[in-house]
Amino acid sequence: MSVASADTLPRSRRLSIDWVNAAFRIGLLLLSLLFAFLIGAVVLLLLGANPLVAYSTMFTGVFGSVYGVTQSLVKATPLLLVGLGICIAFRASVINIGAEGQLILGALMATWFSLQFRTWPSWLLIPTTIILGFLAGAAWGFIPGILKARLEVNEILTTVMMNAIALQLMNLLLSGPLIDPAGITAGTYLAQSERLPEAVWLPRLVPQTLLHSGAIIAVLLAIAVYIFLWRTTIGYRIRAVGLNPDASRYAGIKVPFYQALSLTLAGGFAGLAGVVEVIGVQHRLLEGITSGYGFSGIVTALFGGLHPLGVIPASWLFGSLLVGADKMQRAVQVPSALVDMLSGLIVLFVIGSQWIANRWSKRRMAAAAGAKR
Amino acid sequence: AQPAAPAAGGAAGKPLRVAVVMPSATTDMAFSQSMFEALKGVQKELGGEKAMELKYSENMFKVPDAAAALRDYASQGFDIVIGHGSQYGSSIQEIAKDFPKTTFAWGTDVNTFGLPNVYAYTAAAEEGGYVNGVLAGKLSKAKKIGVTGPVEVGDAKTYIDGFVQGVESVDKNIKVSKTWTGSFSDVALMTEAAKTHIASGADTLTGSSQSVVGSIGAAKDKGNVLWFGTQADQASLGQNFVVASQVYDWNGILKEMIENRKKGKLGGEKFVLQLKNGGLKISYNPGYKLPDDVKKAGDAAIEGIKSGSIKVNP
Amino acid sequence: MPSTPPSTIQRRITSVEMCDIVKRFPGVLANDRVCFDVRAGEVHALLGENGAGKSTLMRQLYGMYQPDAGEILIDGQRVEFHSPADAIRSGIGMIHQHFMLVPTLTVAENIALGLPSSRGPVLDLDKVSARVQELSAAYRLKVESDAYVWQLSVGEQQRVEILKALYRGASFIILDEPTAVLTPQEVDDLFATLKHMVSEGHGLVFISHKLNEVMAISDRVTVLRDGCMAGTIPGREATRDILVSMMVGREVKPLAPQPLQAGAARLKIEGLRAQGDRGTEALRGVDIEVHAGEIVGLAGVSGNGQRELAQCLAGLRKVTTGTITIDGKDLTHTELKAHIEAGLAYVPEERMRDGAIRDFSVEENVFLHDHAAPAYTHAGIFLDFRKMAAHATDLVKQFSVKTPSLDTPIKNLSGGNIQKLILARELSRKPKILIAAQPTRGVDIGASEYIHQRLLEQRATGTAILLISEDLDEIRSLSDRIAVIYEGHIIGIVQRGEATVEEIGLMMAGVSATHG
Amino acid sequence: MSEIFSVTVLVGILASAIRLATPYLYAAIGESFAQTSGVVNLGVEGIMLVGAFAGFYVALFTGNLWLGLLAAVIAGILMGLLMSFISVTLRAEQGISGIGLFMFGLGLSSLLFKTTIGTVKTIVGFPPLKIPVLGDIPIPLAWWLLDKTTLGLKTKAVGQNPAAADSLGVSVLRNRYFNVCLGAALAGVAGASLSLSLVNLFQENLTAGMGFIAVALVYFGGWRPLGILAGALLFSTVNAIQLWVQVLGIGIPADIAVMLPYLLTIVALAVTANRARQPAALNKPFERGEN
Ligand SMILES: Nc1ncnc2c1ncn2[C@@H]1O[C@H](COP(=O)(O)OP(=O)(O)OP(=O)(O)O)[C@@H](O)[C@H]1O
Ligand SMILES: Nc1ncnc2c1ncn2[C@@H]1O[C@H](COP(=O)(O)OP(=O)(O)OP(=O)(O)O)[C@@H](O)[C@H]1O
Ligand SMILES: [Mg+2]
Ligand SMILES: [Mg+2]
Repeated sequence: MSVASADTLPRSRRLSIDWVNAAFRIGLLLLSLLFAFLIGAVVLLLLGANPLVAYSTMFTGVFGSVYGVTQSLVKATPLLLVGLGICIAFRASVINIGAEGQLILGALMATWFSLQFRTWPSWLLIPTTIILGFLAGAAWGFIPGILKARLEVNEILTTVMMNAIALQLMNLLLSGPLIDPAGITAGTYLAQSERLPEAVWLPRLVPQTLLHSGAIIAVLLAIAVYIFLWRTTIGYRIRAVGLNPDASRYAGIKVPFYQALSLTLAGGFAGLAGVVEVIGVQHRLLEGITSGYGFSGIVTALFGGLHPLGVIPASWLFGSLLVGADKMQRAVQVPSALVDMLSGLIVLFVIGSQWIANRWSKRRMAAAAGAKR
Repeated sequence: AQPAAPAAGGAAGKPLRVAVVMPSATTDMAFSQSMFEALKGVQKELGGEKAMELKYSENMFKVPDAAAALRDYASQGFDIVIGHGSQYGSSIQEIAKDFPKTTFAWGTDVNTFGLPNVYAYTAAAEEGGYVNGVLAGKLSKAKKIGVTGPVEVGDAKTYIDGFVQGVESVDKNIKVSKTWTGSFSDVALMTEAAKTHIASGADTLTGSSQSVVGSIGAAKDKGNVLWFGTQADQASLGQNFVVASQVYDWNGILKEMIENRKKGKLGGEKFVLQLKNGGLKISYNPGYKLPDDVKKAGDAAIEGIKSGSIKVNP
Repeated sequence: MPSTPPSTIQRRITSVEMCDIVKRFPGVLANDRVCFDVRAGEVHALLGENGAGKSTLMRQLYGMYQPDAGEILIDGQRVEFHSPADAIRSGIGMIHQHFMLVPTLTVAENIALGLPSSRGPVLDLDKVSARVQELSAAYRLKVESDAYVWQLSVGEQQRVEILKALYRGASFIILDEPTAVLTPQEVDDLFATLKHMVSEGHGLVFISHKLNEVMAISDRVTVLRDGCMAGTIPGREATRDILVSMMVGREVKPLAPQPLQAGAARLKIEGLRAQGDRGTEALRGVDIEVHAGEIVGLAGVSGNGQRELAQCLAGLRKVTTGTITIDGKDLTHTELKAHIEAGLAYVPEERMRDGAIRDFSVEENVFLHDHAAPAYTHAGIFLDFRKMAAHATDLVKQFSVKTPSLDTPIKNLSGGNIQKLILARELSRKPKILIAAQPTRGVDIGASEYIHQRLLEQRATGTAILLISEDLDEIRSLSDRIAVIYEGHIIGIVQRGEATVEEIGLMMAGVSATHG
Repeated sequence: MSEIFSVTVLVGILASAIRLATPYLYAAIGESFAQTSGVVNLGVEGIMLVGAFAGFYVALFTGNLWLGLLAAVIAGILMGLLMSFISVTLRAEQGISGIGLFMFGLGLSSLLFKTTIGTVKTIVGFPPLKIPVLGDIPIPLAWWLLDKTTLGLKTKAVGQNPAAADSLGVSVLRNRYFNVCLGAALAGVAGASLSLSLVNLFQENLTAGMGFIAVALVYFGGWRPLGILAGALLFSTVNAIQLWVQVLGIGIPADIAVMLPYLLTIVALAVTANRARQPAALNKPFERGEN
C-alpha cells in the first residue's frame, strides 16, 4: 500500500472502465444464458418442438420489429419502477417483498381518482393521479415501515401479508364500489372497473403500440433515484443505515426513521408502477393488474446490481426476455409453463455466475498486486 | 413480425386460421378448457388441421402479454382471433381497428365497441345456475346448501345468483350459505370452505372457478354429499355424487362466426350462450340415479327458461 | 503454579516451519517471502505495524488462507491445510484477533462446537462442562460454562478462546493480539497461563503491539515490515529501541505532556445512574468533572460501566437518575443530536462496529456526522463533493492516514489508519468535549504515539477530554487526573503521578484509595 | 352470532385449523432450518409445487401413497440441491436465487403436469389427520435437532457466526447444504400434504402463495419451532374462523373476512412484540477471510 502523495489523492469517481473485466463479465453472462437456453432446447426437443425455430422467433420477436421492441419497453417500465423502489429499500437493508400489494394500491388510487375527477383536463389530471398513486403505494409501504421502526416487526412478514390484504382490498372494490356499471347493466359483473377517462391516458409514444410516456418517466426517475441515493444527504443516510446501523446511530442518524422512509419510498415507486399500468396500458383496473411485476421487479433490481442506473438495462433485458419467451411459445405452441421454467433457470444461472465473475476479478487484482513489487 | 408460413394447402385451398388467447391453462377444467375443447371439436368437424389451423396462448393472465399475443396473431394473418377473457376488451378494441380484415371475438362480454369486425360473447350462467338450484332444492334433505366461489364477480356471481333463485323457487326455507375464498387458484382453501359447509350440515354443494376441484374432493371424501358443476362437465370427478353440470358449449357460436365470415360478415354481433340457443346445456351425470320427479322439475325449469316463462336475474 | 494438571496435548509437535510464504490480496502483497518457525516449548513473538501481515501469515498456518507460494512444514513434513479443520487435526490452535465466538450460544456450546460427541449425534454438554471445569482449574482460566457468551466480559471471552484451543488438545497455539483487550491483572494471569503451557511443551506464537509484553514473555521475536521479514532476534536481546527501529524504521519518542492549564469545568456528571444491556444497573452514581484543557483518564477493569458511561454521555443510553451538564447546559435526557450540537465528540470503543462504515469510502466515512452541514452541501440537500473531497484530503494529509485513495472502502485500511481517520474526523469537528474510548486498542506503536500526540494537542486547545482506557500506561502517561471506576461508580480520583500502577490496580479491584 | 360458539362449530374450527396448518407447518419448519443456518430460501413455494406434483404423479401411477411421499421428499431435496448450489457454493444473493427457484418450480411442475397427466385427476389420499400432524411430527423433532444434537449446534453457529464455526473446522458449506436440503425436503412434504392428503389432486399453481406465507411464519415464530407452530395455528385458525363466519352468514363482507388471517398475524406479532433477533449471518454468503 502506498502513501498517497499529499495534494493528489486519486479519486476514482471519474468513470474508469476496466474493459477486460467488463468483457469477461458480459461473456460470462452470455455463457450462463446459453446454458439456460441449452437446457430449454432439450426440453423443447422432448416436447417435439424445434429449438432453432423457437429461439430464432424468440430473438426476432423482440428485436425484429418495432412492435417487439416497444412491447419489451412496455414490460420494462413497471419492472424499472418497482426495481427502483427495491433499490432504495435494499440500500437501507430493508427487504421489501410487498411490491405486489403496493402496486395494487397505486392502481386502485389511480383508478378511483381519475374516475372521480374525470372532468379535469389532462395537464391537471395526469400529474395529480400519478402523485396520488405514488402516495397510495407509499402508504402501503409506510405500514410495514412504521411497524418495523416502532415495534421492530419484521418487514418480510408484514410485506408478504400486506400483499394478500391488498389483493383482497382490490377484490372488495372490484366487486362493489369500483365495478364497471356497464357490467352490471349487461349482467356480466366482470371484475374490472369502468374505462378511465381519456384525459388521464398517458400519451402513446409509438402509434399502434402500447408504448406510453410512462417509460420516459421511469427512466427519468431512475436518474433521480441515482441522484437521490448518491448525491443527497438523505440518500447518504439511507445508505449508511443500510451498511451499518450501529455506526449510523452513533453518528446521530435516526436509523428506524430512515428504514421506514425507505420502505415508504419503495412502496411509492411500486405504486407508480401500478399507476402507469392503469393509465398507460390498461386504461382500467382489472384483476391480475400486477402481472407479478412485484416479484419480477425484485429480480430486476438485483440484476441491475441494486443500482438505479443498472436497473434501466436490467429491466429492458428482463422485459425483452419475457416478450421473446411469449413469442416463442406462440411460434412453437409449447405449454406456457416452459417460459416460467426457462426464466427461472435464467435467473438462477445469471445470478450464480456473478460470484465467478467477482472471484475472477479479485484474482486478477491480486495477481496485479504481486506484479507491482 | 414474420408471418408464419401457411400450412400445407388442403383440398379446399387455404385452411381457416384461428388463434385463441386464454387467461388460464387449457387444462383448468373450467373456463379456458371449455373454449379450447370447443375449438378442437370444431376443427375436427371441419376436417382436421388441413381445414383449420388452430394456435393458442394459455395462462395469459397478464393483459399486456395477451395484447401482444392478439396483435401478433392478427399480424400473422390469422382469420379469426379470439380473446377469451373479459379483461382483454380494451386490447381488442384497439387492435381490431388496426386489422379490419381480421375477425376478432372476445368474451365474456356483450360489447362489440361498434366495430364491424368484433364479436362479443357471453354466457347466461344464471340460467344453468337456476336449473341446478331447482335440482339441488329438491334433493337437499338437510335443507342446507353450501356454495363455494372465488370472488363475487363475473359468471361466478351470476351463476350463483341464478342458483339461489332456483333453490328459492323450490323452498324458501332452504338455507343457502356462500363462501368466497378470495382466490381463483387456492384449492386448499376452497377445499376447506367446502368442508366447513359440510361440517355445518350442508348435504349439497356447488361452486365456480378452477379451484372448485377442491370442493368436489371434499364432497367425495364425505361420501353422501351432492355436487352441482358449472362451466365444464365435472361428472368425471365424481361418478356417483355429481348430479349435473351446466356446460358451456361454445361450438355453436364458433361455427356461426365461421359461417358469417364465409358470407363476408366479419363481426359486429354479440352472442349469448343460453339454454334456448343450445349454448348452455345441463348435462346430467348418468352415474347418478336422479329420481324421476326431480329430473322432471329440472326439465321443467329448462323449458320455462327457454320459453321465457321463468325469468332469472343475473 | 497449580499441581501439575494432566497434559492436554494430543499430538505433540516439535517444530513448525513456514518457508518463503507469499500471500496476495487484491491490491496488497500481504506476505512477501516470509520465513517463520516455532519450536515446542518456546514463545515466538510476531511483531509489526498494523497491516504488516502478521494475522495473514498466521491464518495460513491455521488453514484459513492458502499461501500463493512457499510451504509449511510440521516436524519437517510438508503439509497443506485446506481448512482450519486440517490445522486443528494437526494440533494447531488459534486465538483470533477478533474473537471467534458465537454470542448466542453458551460457553460449553462454543467449546463443543464442531467436535464429535460421546453420544453420537446427541450433544453431551454435561461432559463438556466437566472437562472445561478441569481445564479451567488446571490453567486457572475461570469461566462459567453455562453462561452465554454475550454475557461475558472481553477478558472472559478471551479465556473461552484459550479453553477452546486447549480442549481440542492443541499443541501449537497462535495468539493474535490476546492482550489488546485485557487489564494489567488479566495480562498477568494470561502470562502465567502461557508460561505454564510452554512448560508443558506447547509452542506459542504471540502477537502484540505492546513491546514490554513482548520483551517479557518471548524467547524469540520476529518482526514483519510491510509484508516482508525485518528479522528475527532472541528475546533477551530485544530492547524497545531495537524493536521499534525494526518495525518502523525510525525513532518513536516517548511523550512529554505539558503542564496542566485547566480552565472551567466543561463536563459535569453528577450521581449518574443507568441500566446496562442485561437489565442490571450498570452505573450506580457516577460523579466526574472534566475541565477545559484537561485529560481525565477513566481506568477500570472492562465491564465496570465504562461502556455505559460513554454511551450515556454520547446520548445513546437512557439515564435513570443524575445529571449530565455540558458548559452548564443540562443534557441528561436529550438525544444524541443535542450532544453533538453541544460540541461533544466521541471515539467509540468498537471502531469498526460503531465508528465507521466498512463499505463506505474513506471520504464518506469522514462525513458520517457532518454530511448535512451547510459547508458541505448545496442548500442542505445535495452533497457538495468538491468541498467534501477538499476537507477529506485535508484530514488524510494532516493525520497522515495511509490510504490509496479517498474512494477506497475503509475496510481496506489497517486498524491504525482507521483509528487515525476516526480521530481525525472527531477532532476536525472542533469538539469542546472529547470522549475517547480505547483510542489505541490494537493500534501499532507508531500510530499510537501519533494518536497520543494528537490528543495532547487537542487538550492544549482547551478541549475537555475523557480518556477511557484499559491500558494503564496510556492512562498514566496522558491523564492529568485518573478516575477509577469500579462496579458502576467512581471509587477514587488521583492526580497525575500521585499513585503507582499497583495502587491504581488495587483500586480497579475495588479497594478504595486513600488519595483524594 | 352465538352460533359460532356452539360445540359443532368449535370442533369444526379446530379440525379445519389443523388441516389448514399442516402445509404451512412443514414448509415453515423446513425454512427455519435453512434460515437458522443463515440461508433465506424464498423458493419454498416452487419446491412445494414440485413436491406436490412428484408426490401426486407417483401416487397416481403406483397407487402407493408412501411412494408418493418419498417422491415428494426426493424432489424437494433435488430442488434444495439446486438452491444450495446457487446460493451457497456460488454465493449468489439468496433472495434472488429463491425467486428464481420459485419461477423454475412453478414452471417445471406445470410443464410436467401438462405433459404427463394433462387434466385434473383425483386420488384417494391419506386421511387428513393420519398424515403425521401434531404428535409425531416436525415440532418436537425440530426442537430436538436444533437444541439437542451436534448438528443443531453447528447449524446455529453457522447461522450466527460462520467465521467462528469455520475456524473450528465446521464446514459451513456442508452444513448449509444439509439444512437447505432438509428444509427443501420438508417443503416437498408440505406440497405432498396438499396433493396427497388435503386436496388429493394436482393442479397448476396448486399452492397459490402458501410458500411465501410459510416464509413469513418463520419470522413470526422467531426461528423457534414452537413459535412457528403458534404462528401457523394462529393463521389457520383465523382462516378457519373466517370460513365459518361466512358459512354462518354473519354479516361481514367476504373479502374482509378473507383478509383477517393476514391482518391478525401482523397485529399479533406487533402486539406480542416477539423481538427475536434473526440469525446474525442470515442472507450473508460466507467466504473465508471476507467476514
Ligand atoms: N481478506 C483480505 N482481503 C484483502 N486484503 C486483506 C485481507 N486480509 C488482510 N488484508 C490486507 O493485508 C495486509 C496485512 O493484513 P494483516 O491483517 O495480516 O495485518 P496485521 O499485521 O495483522 O495488522 P494488525 O496489527 O492491524 O492486526 C493489510 O494491508 C490488509 O489490509
Ligand atoms: N445429529 C445429526 N443428525 C442427523 N444427521 C447428522 C447429524 N450429524 C451429522 N449428520 C449427517 O452428517 C452429514 C454432514 O453434516 P455435518 O454438518 O455434521 O458435517 P460433517 O461431515 O460433520 O462436517 P464438519 O464436521 O466439517 O462440519 C449430514 O448430511 C447429516 O446427514
Ligand atoms: Mg492482525
Ligand atoms: Mg463433523
